[in-house]
Amino acid sequence: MASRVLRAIPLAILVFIVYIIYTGSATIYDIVTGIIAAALSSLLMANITIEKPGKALNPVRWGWGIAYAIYYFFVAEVKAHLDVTKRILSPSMPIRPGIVRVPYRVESDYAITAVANSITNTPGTVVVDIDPQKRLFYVHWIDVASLEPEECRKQISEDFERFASRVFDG
Amino acid sequence: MISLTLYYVLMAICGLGSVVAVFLAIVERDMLKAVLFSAIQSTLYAFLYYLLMAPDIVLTYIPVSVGLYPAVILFLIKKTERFEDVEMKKGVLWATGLLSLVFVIATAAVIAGKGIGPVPPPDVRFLAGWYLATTFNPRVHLISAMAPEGVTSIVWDYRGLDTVFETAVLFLAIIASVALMRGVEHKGVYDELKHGMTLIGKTITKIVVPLIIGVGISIALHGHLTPGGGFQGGSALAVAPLLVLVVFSKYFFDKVKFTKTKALAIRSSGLLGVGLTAFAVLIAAIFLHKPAYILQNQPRVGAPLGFPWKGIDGVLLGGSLLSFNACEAMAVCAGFVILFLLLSIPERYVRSVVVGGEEHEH
Amino acid sequence: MSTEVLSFLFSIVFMSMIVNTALALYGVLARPSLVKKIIALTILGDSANTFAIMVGFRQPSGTNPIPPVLLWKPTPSNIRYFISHAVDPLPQALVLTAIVIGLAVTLFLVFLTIQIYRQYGTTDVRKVAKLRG
Amino acid sequence: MDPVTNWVLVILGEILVSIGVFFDVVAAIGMLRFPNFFVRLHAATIGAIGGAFVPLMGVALIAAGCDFLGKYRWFIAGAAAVTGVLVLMLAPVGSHLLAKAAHESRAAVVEPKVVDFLEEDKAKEGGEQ
Repeated sequence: MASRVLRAIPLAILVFIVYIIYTGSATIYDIVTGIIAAALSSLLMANITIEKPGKALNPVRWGWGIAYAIYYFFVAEVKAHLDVTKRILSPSMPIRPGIVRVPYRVESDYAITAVANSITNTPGTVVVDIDPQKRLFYVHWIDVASLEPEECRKQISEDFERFASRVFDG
Repeated sequence: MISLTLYYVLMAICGLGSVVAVFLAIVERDMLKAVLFSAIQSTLYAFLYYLLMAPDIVLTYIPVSVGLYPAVILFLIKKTERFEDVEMKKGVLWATGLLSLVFVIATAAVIAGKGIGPVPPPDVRFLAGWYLATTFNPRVHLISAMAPEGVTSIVWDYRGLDTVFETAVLFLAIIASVALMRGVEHKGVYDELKHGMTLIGKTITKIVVPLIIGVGISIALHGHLTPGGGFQGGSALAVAPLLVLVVFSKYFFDKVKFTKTKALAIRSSGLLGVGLTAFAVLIAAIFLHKPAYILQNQPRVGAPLGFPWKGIDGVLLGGSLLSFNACEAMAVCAGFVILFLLLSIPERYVRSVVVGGEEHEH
Repeated sequence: MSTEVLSFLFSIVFMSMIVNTALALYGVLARPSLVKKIIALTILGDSANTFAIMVGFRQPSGTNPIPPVLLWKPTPSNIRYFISHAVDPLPQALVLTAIVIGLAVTLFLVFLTIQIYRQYGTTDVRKVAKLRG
Repeated sequence: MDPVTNWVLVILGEILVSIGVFFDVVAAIGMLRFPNFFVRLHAATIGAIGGAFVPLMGVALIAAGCDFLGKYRWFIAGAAAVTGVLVLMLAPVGSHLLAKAAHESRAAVVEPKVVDFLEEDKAKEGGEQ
């Protein structure tokens, strides 16, 4: 039970923030009911959602998370958006689509999800399927530059994995 | 005036769009597509309700008609047939569709031209004015519900008995559905690789479900202050278990030991809460030797007892509305969970239990 | 002029709901599939609910209507403004319960349809009638 | 806050919203021009990130820079930001599951294509069993 309460803490903070923002006011009534709602929903879901509560409260991981976000939004997304926009607007429409294998090396579920979502969220690459046993993403790529799995990994997901493993793994 | 015209233009677009969506939903032979068109119609209706200044309805209608109801129909299609056996001529279809659109616009023009159309009147009926004036008015304390949300006040205070009976109808419909599936118990072992959707979907669902629960509780507990309430919060809450059911599969509920019986217990305690709140003032009055009504919220003429409507620091509590909303949300949510759990039992298994004996006759 | 435009646009919504009701009635009465009947029935219910809400709608001259929620302190002037601008809360309260009960009834119909499919192996009412013979 | 900061926030927000408009138009053109379902998903991604996440962040900045909103200012900003983050989390899951379902049920063909390793691996596994 103690570990369940400990696990619930990071989740409860998240739910409380969303509760207050959704409610749109912060009187005593909102704060009290918000704490009740956060405690209820986080205790209910704690064992399902969170495995190691220490990770979510570690400031070093948050630092790496912010670095990940900055790299992701200002470098990866911008590059990918401009690339696909060029492909859409150019009259000849230069696309070479195909589904390639991209191996991953990150460990935890959250890291795998973060990498997969980063891949899908950058235009030009969509994760079609995931094989947890072979540790492979199947990625639909708008411009297949290589058929070698390692080469694909280098071009698509290596940078994401480097950040994600520091934020979520270990 | 331009903004007002734009407002009505949006309304008219929603209306015409819903005609197209309904037409396609009705004539479509493939039920999957029909459900999709019906969901488009629901979305347009939800937008229309928003424009018609009914935020309470939007908050129930979106989870119910855009979330729960297509999910249920999809379950139904999976368990029965997907295609409808009917022949229709393409030409007749298109002519009917176009004619309905032309009919709408032409009749609307006629109505507006004659000047007798359903122009939104500048005023509401006298009764509505009365409701609005007494929703939250400390000056007429003896006839006011003392909660700023007009719709919830009517639902639980002015027409409370009505709502209690409607809750009973809901309860009976669910009990009847449970009775149809009597004797069916199905358990399985949850396998992370085999059941449900991919790892990515599961991980994100893990994060989103607590947020949905938080928002659902917020809708339920602020029902007396802002648009929302028990029904709305309950149907929003019911989306969370549905999401778990679809993404993680039914067997996940077996793994965390959440059974139909537990849901039934939660539902019954919610209904018990509704009942207790309805009688609370009466019971207190019996002990204090004072007169009181059933479903009494605030003090009335000749009945001086009531729930507190104001807490510390001027916080509005809404009297009995708060308790009604919380209990009703619990009951509605758990009721839908029971039905989803029943719907998700594999059809092959149910068949062996329910019609096992009767099939031999054929 | 302008009121007539507004009236025309509002009438379009009104007539759309009438046509939707007619189409849904056709679906309930003439379509053979029980699944289609359930879909049509919910559309019918939703259209009726929209009618009820439209009955309670109002257009205070010059400004927009407001939802029936008193967002300010209950001073006499605020309450007067509220009464003269808010839409009718009664149809909304009725529709609210109608929606949830409609869903419960739909769920019951879904279970009945599944049961019929189990017994007769079809959801086509014409075939079901023949099988009962 | 002082008016200069407010102005900076509002102008930054408006720039982000304009970027969002541009990407929405591009995504719409892409949806029309691209040949099949899987390639269209890339255009949809532009619509979800460039066309929804970025303008929502812009709305958050504009709301944060508007003094006249009073106490609702930070709630509108927060709501827009939370909605943006939810879009960021949920849109890729939606695209991924749609793509997986379409590939598994063969509702959409991967044509034109350079290569389809998923199809090959599935065929190989089917052969082994």
